[in-house]
Amino acid sequence: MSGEEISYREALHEALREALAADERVFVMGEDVADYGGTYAVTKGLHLEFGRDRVRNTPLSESGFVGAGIGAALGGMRPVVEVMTVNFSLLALDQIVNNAATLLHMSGGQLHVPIVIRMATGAGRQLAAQHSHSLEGWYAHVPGLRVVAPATVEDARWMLRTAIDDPDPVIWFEHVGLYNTKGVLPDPGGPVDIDTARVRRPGRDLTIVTWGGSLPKCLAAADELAAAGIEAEVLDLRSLRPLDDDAILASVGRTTRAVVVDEGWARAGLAAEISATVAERCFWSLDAPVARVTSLDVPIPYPKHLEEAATPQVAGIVAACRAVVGEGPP
Amino acid sequence: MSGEEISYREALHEALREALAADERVFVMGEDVADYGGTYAVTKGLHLEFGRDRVRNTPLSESGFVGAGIGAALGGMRPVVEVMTVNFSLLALDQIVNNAATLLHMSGGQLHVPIVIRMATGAGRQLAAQHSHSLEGWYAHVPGLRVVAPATVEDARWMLRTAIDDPDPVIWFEHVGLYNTKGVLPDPGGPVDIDTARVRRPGRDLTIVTWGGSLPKCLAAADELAAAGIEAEVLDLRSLRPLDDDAILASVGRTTRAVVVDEGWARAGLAAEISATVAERCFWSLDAPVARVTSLDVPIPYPKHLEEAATPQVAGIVAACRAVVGEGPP
Amino acid sequence: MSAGLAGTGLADVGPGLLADMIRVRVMEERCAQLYGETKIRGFLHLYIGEEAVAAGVLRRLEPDDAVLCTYREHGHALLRGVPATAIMAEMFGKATGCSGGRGGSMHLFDAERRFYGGNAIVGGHLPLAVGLALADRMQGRRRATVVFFGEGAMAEGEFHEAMNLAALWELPVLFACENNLYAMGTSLASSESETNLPLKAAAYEMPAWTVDGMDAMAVHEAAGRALAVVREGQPVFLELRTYRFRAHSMFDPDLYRDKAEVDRWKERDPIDLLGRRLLDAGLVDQAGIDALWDDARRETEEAVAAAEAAPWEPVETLTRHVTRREVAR
Amino acid sequence: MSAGLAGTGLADVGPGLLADMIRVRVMEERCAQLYGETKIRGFLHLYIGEEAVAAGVLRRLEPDDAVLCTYREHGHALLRGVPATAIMAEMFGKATGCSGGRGGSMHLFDAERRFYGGNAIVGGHLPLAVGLALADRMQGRRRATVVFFGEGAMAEGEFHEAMNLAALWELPVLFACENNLYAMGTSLASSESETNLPLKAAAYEMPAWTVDGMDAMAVHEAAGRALAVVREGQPVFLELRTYRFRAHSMFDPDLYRDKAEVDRWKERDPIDLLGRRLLDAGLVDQAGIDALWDDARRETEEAVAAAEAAPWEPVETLTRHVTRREVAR
Ligand SMILES: Cc1ncc(C[n+]2csc(CCOP(=O)(O)OP(=O)(O)O)c2C)c(N)n1
Ligand SMILES: Cc1ncc(C[n+]2csc(CCOP(=O)(O)OP(=O)(O)O)c2C)c(N)n1
Ligand SMILES: [Mg+2]
Ligand SMILES: [Mg+2]
Repeated sequence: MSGEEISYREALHEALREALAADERVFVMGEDVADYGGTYAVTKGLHLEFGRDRVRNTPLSESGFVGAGIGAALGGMRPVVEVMTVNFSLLALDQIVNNAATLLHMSGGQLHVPIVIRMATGAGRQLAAQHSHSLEGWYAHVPGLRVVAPATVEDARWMLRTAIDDPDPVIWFEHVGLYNTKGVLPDPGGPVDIDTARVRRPGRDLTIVTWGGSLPKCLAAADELAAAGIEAEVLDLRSLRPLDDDAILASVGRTTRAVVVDEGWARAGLAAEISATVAERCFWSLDAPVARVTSLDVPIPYPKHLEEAATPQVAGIVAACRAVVGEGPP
Repeated sequence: MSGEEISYREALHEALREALAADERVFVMGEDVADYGGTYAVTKGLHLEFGRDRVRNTPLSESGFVGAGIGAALGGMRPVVEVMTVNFSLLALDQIVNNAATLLHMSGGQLHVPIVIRMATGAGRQLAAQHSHSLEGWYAHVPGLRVVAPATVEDARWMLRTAIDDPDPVIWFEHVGLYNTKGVLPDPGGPVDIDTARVRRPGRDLTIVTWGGSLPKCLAAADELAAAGIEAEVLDLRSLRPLDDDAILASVGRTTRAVVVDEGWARAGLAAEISATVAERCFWSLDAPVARVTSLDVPIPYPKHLEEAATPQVAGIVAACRAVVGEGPP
Repeated sequence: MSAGLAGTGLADVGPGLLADMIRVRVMEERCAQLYGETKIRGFLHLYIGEEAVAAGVLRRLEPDDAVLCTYREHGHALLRGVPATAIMAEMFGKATGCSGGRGGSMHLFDAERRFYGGNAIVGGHLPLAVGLALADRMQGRRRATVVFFGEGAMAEGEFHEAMNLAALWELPVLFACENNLYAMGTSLASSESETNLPLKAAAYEMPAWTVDGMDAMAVHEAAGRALAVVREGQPVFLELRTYRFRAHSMFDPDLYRDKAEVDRWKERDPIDLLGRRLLDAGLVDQAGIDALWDDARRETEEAVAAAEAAPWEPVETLTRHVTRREVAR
Repeated sequence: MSAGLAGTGLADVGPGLLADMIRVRVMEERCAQLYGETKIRGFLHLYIGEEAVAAGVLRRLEPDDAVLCTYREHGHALLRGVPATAIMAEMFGKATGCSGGRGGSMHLFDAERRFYGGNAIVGGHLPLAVGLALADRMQGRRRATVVFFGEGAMAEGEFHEAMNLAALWELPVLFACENNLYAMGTSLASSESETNLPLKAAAYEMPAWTVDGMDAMAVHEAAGRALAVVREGQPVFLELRTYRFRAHSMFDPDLYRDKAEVDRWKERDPIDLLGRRLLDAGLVDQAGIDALWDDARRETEEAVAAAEAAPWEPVETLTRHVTRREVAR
């Protein structure tokens, strides 16, 4: 498949297909992953190839089937559980936080939970307040979990296998705005790590730290800034827990200015963590306060103009970057 | 009751009693709030005075009875729902985040949800990983919620009525370490606001920002520091959403140094928010990086020595304050 | 609208039920079109084929009863008296919508009519219904709360908890299960180990029975009986067997059922069924039925025109309605 | 330990069951004492009075079956073969405990013996049991998974979801409900609208019946029958009627039941019941029974002594076992 352009959705599909073919312990489970093809059509057709046992439709029982996935992982399987969207994962949080994240520790290292829990996240499709959450920051808060957010077609294709092979529970975020994005895979491709951040565009004037669905917006903002003579470095976190602090600090250490772009709400979110870490650890080298570009403090509304105003957009990112670059002592 | 010393537990009890007596719409609901007296004995005996309808035992159905509380609030009642502990509130998060926090906005302002959801929070009682969470930061992340954490006997006694009268959903945290703390109520007492932070001890050398169960530890640390000639100002947030930014910035603006003490985990927690806010908005006046004293990145273990090592203690707070005060340009 | 059992024959309620269903059908067909024209966005879930359920149940309600629905609720809102103009404006996301434009098709609200949504988390509104009924009980009001939900919701823990609480506390809730046999692409048999749904209610000692949800008269009759029990302070579970003629939402390629199955169900189109029955009984003539369609089209077109012309909520007021009491900082 | 139905008469299994129950009783009594001495901390939930349940069920298991319990699991761990020393050390929080000291009384684990806790969120382990059984099914292993839970857990959504999944997917799970009539201070009747618990299982088309949980022989017999079905790949629900003689935990002032009720149940102490039966049948004599108590006391005291002497986990290794793969930074 390398050489030609494929979509993020296809890349995920391919990665799942490969994992199912390569490892008998792998199975996919979730609401409508079989006949329906998955809400975002990622698993479409896989049940025909691998059967309904390994591409398993579940009832609407988020806590039940996520817990069953954790149990199956304890039992030697490598489940990939699809929770449709992060909005519904609230129903499974007890299983994720109280079981998946604690069992290794509580058992003194005896048990471990090699599960991948995939979910779509984010706004931008006019689905209103109950269907537009971005809660990556919540998951990134919890020791015992690994949290990743592939933002590129290559990462969608090649981080998944690494996540499945990981011995710990991995929470895997797919931003709804990314499914139709396209990219060309490297040839030859192969598994990539799920631990480190990547500079997606180098720059010397400031660092934009972001992940997932906000990456394309940040790259567009960097293009606009470049046209105005400002060279923004764009850092794609990829792993949200653990954070690649070294990469963040190295970049900001060079540029001395930072903007964090996070589609979640501001207060006590992941952008707050990055802003705090940068300020605490680059204190003496920072030339301007870190700026956060986040969603406004409002449940996400339905109409397009309000949804756009409530969530980070290119213009707002550009403005924040300009302000940070322009800033100096009062 | 004023004049004599009472406990935090008694103060809560008294506040509930008064609210039940004053307003027919108020009722208390939760697991074992009646005959058992509440897990932490806060509601003990109230069912004898107000009957089992208004001091209503529920089955083990956190999502169900929190949702029922939200519905009852829509129906004109003023429910005070007890979710025993924040650990079990994970089972009710869908109701809190997707219903309580969104209904006002999604309905264009037509509906509102005047509910108080009380829960015990925190570690320190050797209850191990599933029973020792501190998730105030998660709730403080969500627009549409009010989040408060009374830390003193007076606030336990007098914030509750204000919370019950508030038209919006209030998440109310009681740290397990506070129930037996004692204090003398002001005479005459009366309702106090649930919006603002309070300086619990003034000081000029640095600001310790904290709330809830960490307040006594911070005050003890400030005592120790004072003995060493360091005057720490201790700010008790009281309200975690909205944060009283003005009070935080005013204090740090004066002291130019800050330590945040949060029993939650560090990454993307509430301490991160405060650190970020201070660094972003006091950037030019800060004389040292903000320090966070939080729990370590580990599920809370059972043995006392490990639990203590995993969570903020006076010695660690003192050390962090000393470091922040001693810090200067490299 | 009367909750009594008098005057419930075909002649009494048949014509009204037919008119109700036609109004919903026309509005829904138009919504599908408007979605194609990108006037309506987000998810859109049509009720086409299921109209008899909402029509039959809602005709039994008193004005101060409460209603809660899923995201497939446009028809319920309309029949509950929310003006078509307010519904259509909401679908467009306009400020004049019944939720001020903020909710969209999945979140129609009307506090005055006690219409509590439009709820998009499957099962999430069931506990709310319990609470509304609890508030009535505690305040000594004899009102009913009706909550509609799909059969897919029954696998959720929130269903279980809500059923138990309502039965345990003897609350006046009518649990109206719209069993259209599929939850997105998942058939009932692949979702529930026991597909005889009234048996589920038995686990809570709640009376329950099954009704032909394509027969508006049967639904109306059953809802009347159920609500009589509910008003005495006991919850009831009704399984209403129905079918959606369209895909789950506008995103659904509908790969999981075969055309023959859909066609078989379309032979029992609830509007045709009741229309034929009324014609056979001589209670309406074809001209009368045509007039109902014309009226419905007029209502819908007026609503669309009004929605088109309506203003957007300005961006400046975006952050209103986050908390009712705003804390000045 | 054999799962077959041969050799299951009083003479065959009675003495062993009695010994099992005595071992649990002695350990639990000692734990209560140690709690008073603050050697054991946190919550402590005793199984005193309920011993016949764990004894009767666990004697039916094969070595590679899986077991999951609540926080009231010390007895189950002991009877499943976890050494008393490892259990007691865990209660003390010592590094030699069966969970490395990190879990405490509510979180006894033993991966080798497939003992999956010690789970402290009510109902939270039920989905795990479903998953363990699913893994067996998918890997073609004929093993059973037994999950113990209190009757209080049945009101939780997770119970409902787990029951449905197990029945829908035909998984080899034995749902062993320890109905001790109270969830903390909440009686069954104030928790469930339908208190006939096997009716709940009927809602999932799962076979279910009720057993006298004070009669170890009856439990053993029922568990044998149930597990025969489970091993064929069908879940079964067993209601085991029992009673806890002590308060819910060491914090519970036990205000919600009267002494007469507790005394009535104590007349059916499962150890006395089986002991008398064995004496009457001449299968043991009093000296034999005394020896069982002595053996149990010796076992427990050795465990206590070992726990006292055992080392603490050093603070330096506190953050181990957070993730299995550590990311170097
Ligand atoms: C908790 C939750 N899980 C998943 C979804 C996604 N989803 C939306 S509708 C739906 C199917 C629901 O089916 P049913 O309850 O039968 O109602 P119907 O759509 O058939 O009217 C699903 C899975 C959701 N909205 N909420
Ligand atoms: C989800 C959840 N809610 C509440 C609690 C607090 N709690 C601990 S044990 C218990 C009672 C459980 O009763 P039951 O299931 O009957 O088991 P028993 O203790 O009687 O063995 C409660 C309410 C909890 N641990 N988990
Ligand atoms: Mg359906
Ligand atoms: Mg019990």
